[in-house]
Amino acid sequence: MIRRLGLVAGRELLAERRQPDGLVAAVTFIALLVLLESLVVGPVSARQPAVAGALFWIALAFAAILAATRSFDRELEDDALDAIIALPGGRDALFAGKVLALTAVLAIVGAVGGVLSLVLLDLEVALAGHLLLVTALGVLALPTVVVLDVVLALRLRARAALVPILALPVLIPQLVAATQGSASALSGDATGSLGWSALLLAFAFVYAVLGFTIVPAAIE
Amino acid sequence: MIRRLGLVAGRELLAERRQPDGLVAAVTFIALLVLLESLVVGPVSARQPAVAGALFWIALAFAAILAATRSFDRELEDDALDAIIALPGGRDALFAGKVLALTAVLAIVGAVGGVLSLVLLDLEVALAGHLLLVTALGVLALPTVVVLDVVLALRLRARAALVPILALPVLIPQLVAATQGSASALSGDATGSLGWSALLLAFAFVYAVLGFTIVPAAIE
Amino acid sequence: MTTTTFPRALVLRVRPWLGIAAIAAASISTYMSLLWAPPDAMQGDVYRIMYVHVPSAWLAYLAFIVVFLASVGWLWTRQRWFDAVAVASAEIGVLFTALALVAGSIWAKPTWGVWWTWEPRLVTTAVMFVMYVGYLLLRNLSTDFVRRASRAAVLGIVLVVDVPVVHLSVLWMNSLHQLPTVLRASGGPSLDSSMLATLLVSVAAFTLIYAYLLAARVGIELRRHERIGALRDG
Amino acid sequence: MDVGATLRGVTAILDDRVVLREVDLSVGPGLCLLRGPNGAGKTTVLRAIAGLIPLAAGSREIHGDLLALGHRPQLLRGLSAIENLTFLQRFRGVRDAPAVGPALAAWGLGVDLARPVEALSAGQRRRVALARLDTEPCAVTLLDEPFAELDDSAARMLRQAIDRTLEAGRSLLVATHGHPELDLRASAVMRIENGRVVA
Amino acid sequence: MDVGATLRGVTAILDDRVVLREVDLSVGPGLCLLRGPNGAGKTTVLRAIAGLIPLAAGSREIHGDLLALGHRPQLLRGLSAIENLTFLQRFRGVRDAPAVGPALAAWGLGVDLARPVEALSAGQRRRVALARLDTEPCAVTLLDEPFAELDDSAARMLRQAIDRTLEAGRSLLVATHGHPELDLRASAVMRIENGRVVA
Ligand code: HEM
Ligand SMILES: Nc1ncnc2c1ncn2[C@@H]1O[C@H](COP(=O)(O)OP(=O)(O)OP(=O)(O)O)[C@@H](O)[C@H]1O
Ligand SMILES: Nc1ncnc2c1ncn2[C@@H]1O[C@H](COP(=O)(O)OP(=O)(O)OP(=O)(O)O)[C@@H](O)[C@H]1O
Ligand SMILES: [Mg+2]
Ligand SMILES: [Mg+2]
Repeated sequence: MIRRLGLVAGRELLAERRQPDGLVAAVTFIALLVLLESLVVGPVSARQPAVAGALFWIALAFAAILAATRSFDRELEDDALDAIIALPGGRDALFAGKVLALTAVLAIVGAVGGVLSLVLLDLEVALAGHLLLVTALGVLALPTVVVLDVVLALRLRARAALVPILALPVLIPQLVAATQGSASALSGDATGSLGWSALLLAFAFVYAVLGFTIVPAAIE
Repeated sequence: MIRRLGLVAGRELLAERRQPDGLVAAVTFIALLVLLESLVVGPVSARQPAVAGALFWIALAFAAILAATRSFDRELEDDALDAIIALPGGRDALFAGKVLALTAVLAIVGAVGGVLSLVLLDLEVALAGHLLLVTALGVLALPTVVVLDVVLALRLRARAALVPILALPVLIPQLVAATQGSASALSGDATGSLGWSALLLAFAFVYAVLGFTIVPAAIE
Repeated sequence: MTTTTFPRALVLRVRPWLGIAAIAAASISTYMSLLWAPPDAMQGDVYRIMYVHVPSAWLAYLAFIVVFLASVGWLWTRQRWFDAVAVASAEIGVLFTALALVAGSIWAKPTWGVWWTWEPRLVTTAVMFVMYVGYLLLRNLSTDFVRRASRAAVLGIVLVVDVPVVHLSVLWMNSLHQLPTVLRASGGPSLDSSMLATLLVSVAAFTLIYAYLLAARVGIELRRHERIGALRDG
Repeated sequence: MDVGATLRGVTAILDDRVVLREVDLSVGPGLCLLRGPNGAGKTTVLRAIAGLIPLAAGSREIHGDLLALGHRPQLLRGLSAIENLTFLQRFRGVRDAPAVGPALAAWGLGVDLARPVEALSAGQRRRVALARLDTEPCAVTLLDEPFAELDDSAARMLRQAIDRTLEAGRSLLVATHGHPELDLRASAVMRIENGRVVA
Repeated sequence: MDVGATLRGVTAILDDRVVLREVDLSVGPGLCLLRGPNGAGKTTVLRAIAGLIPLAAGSREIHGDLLALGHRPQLLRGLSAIENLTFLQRFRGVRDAPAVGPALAAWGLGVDLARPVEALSAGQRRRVALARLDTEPCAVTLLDEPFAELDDSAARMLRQAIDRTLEAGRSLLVATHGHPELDLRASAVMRIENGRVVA
């Protein structure tokens, strides 16, 4: 199982390297969103920790949706997906592998986007360690939900619409937690950021368990 | 020519009605972005005219990119695009028709998104007429550039990434103008909003002329 | 479908009795909440909207938990009537959530001076509403039965996580909204006994109404299943 | 000759690979067959004639209007077969063009017309695409493996459609494997091997 | 029988259209042909056996491992032929499976292996997909119109590959139009017409 999971994730990342649609799309998306915001909002309000954090996490959520959708679009061309699903244990490995790969992609996107926002908005970070922790946990919390919803919307009409409708409400608690967490890390409130991190961890755990147990049943 | 243009646009809108990927995606996208922002940023800063305006226009720009990409993705499935390109006058009609259709879609998205932001953030509008004018001109200014860049990135690898990279920098002046224009319309600065509107009109005109003259050459 | 005949017969038998009981309980609770229960010390009579607001919120919770259970049931046994229960309960739950939202904002106007504010419980409730609208949307967009049922079941299981979030949101973030006064971890209800009694009666009434609607909707859904069955045979 | 298509010294490069090398080819009235192994360049030749790929060198020339059907059905998903074909026909704006409905029915697609094309079987989609032979009669017609996925009766219909086209004195260029029965009808058979016309 | 696949009373509904009605079908060792007009339900039967569509009623049963090739090549774009096939082979985790490179070469794809599959011609892609017959030998193999887009030599290779599979005593279910030569090899020929097995 672990082996197959690794294979799927590896294949995914290889395809990403070849045609970095998802990844580059997500990175540019987040970078441009941050850049534009700071441009049009004006640095003053954009530099408030809450605003900056919110901006970053919303962008990251959309980036995740973007990347996941692209990756499944690619699978649907020439029915590549069918080849995997028809294999024994294909469904489970597919879901888990996609989640793993998306996490890796998001980690990169998050890193780039995070550094960008810090530089562009030159925010000063009170608690770098805590900020890192919150970001890592946030990156862990998003992918399961996103991939799950992409799978549910697979091959349906208007899936491009359905995925955000399904995913974002479910993600709101995580996004709020991540935003508050990074805001308090920026402004130096250690206990706050730790509390929010714990919440993020809990969410990541719950959805991971749920996803891996029930989702494969819904893949065709 | 006009007839063909109409045909392409009609076909596009029909397909959109059948599978409202682009449209619904764009609407939900903008709605959710506004909602999320006001949620995480907190109503106070989200209600500043500049912030609200910026938010709306950035969301609209991304919505436009989303819708345009979806529409060409659909064309690439089963090589539907080739059928049109191979027709006499196909290229010109394709570009113009797509722009027309996207403008229609954006008008709807803009209307919904605009009303939503006004309601959710309950902003009070000082100059409704001017706001309407700015929005209309903004909606006119975006599609040409977006479709143009989608066409240029067509069939290239990582186009999902390329399009925003190409489009957004070009759109920044329009976005700033639109943001400032709507901000001043919201806060009751008539001359300001009119000035920005004029700028928007100029941009719309220039890119329209450019697009219709040079783009068809770039389509295969 | 042999699997649908059993529950359908059951549904048909209990539905009329549920209807009668629901009407009776509803009229009693209406009397109690409008006339019998004393006015509130601070809010006067406005507070009486609580007897609609709170039960509908709680019944929304119940409905979504039922969706969750039915979804598990479907994925486990693949018996069609589980899916019928899921869709029925989801629709009713959305209804009650809307009721809680409306009643809440009607109540908010006089007490807080606004229809709506960005406040954890209000927002989480609204989010819960959107979520299950999304659930129904997914059902409408997916075409053939098995696919729809499985995908909806997965979503129904995932979404239930939000119910505790709504309930606890007031504790996580400092909130304008009423803190738990009845459903409290520590100690008993902190509420005037006659008010509490009225609240409990109206909760009972809402529960019966929920049960009746559920039975009715499940009946409709099962009939639809049998139509597909007929279509398949001929 | 005023009907037909011509390629002169055409070289085509896809992803830095030279796929066609100085291809000279001219399609007169009648049936011209394009044969060759997988990967020889048949599809690329057809796409070059249709102007669907940029030419690295050489020139193309078309007399009269052109209809080019490819490996894939070229139908827009989400729209029905009728909507797709009606659009393409209207776009050409030909006077008194044959009605789409009957044409599709003649290809044995009476019932499925309301459904979006992605809900059709592979062969049904192919039939819809081929119905364009009737709804968009053109001076020059290019077919790329038109027999793929067709059952025997559909294959017969296609042969009849080809005959109709030839009787109308139009030019027809068909790339296909097998189907020796076409050689009898063909006025020219061209053979391509890795990017060169060998016969 | 311990090798083969079985469908029992299978009904399949796609977009509320009943596409298969109580289909009973069992594939024993040897070659079983699936014939029928366009839109009959052949592809749907194969997808049902492969577990790619949900069954509205009935049950499927597979003895041993399964390889299912469809209309489309099922290759992930962006990856090369080798990468695609290696992934699928590794995923099955079979011991001492035949190497991918030689298998592809045997299908006449020696040179093009480094390129992403979308840069292959239609027939070349089909050959890559068919090479899975060698790299993923399975107890049950399903082929959906495997001859489409193949040139004569590739068609010959396919026939040889089919013979190899049969000699190995595995079960093979092939849906195809034409190709009467297969009837000689077939141990059973099943005919489907709108969603029902008629013979
Ligand atoms: C749109 C506005 C409102 C919404 C969406 C809303 C939502 C809810 C929800 C979801 C619950 C169930 C809480 C639980 O037990 O988990 C609830 C309970 C309650 N609400 Fe509201 N509410 C709103 C406005 C108000 C207002 C204005 C008041 C009174 C000033 C109020 C008083 C209460 C009370 C007393 C309870 C019972 C608390 C308990 O015993 O746990 N609500 N509300
Ligand atoms: N997604 C779908 N939704 C609704 N109907 C469908 C869908 N896919 C296929 N069908 C219908 O199901 C029937 C069987 O399709 P199928 O692809 O199995 O036929 P087939 O025998 O493979 O035909 P062909 O020889 O053309 O491949 C066809 O009538 C088709 O219209
Ligand atoms: N996008 C591309 N990039 C690079 N090379 C390509 C591309 N498309 C095709 N080729 C190569 O060009 C050559 C000719 O391709 P083409 O599709 O014209 O062959 P064909 O004669 O149609 O083959 P088939 O009989 O399989 O359809 C093939 O070797 C193929 O590998
Ligand atoms: Mg070809
Ligand atoms: Mg088929």
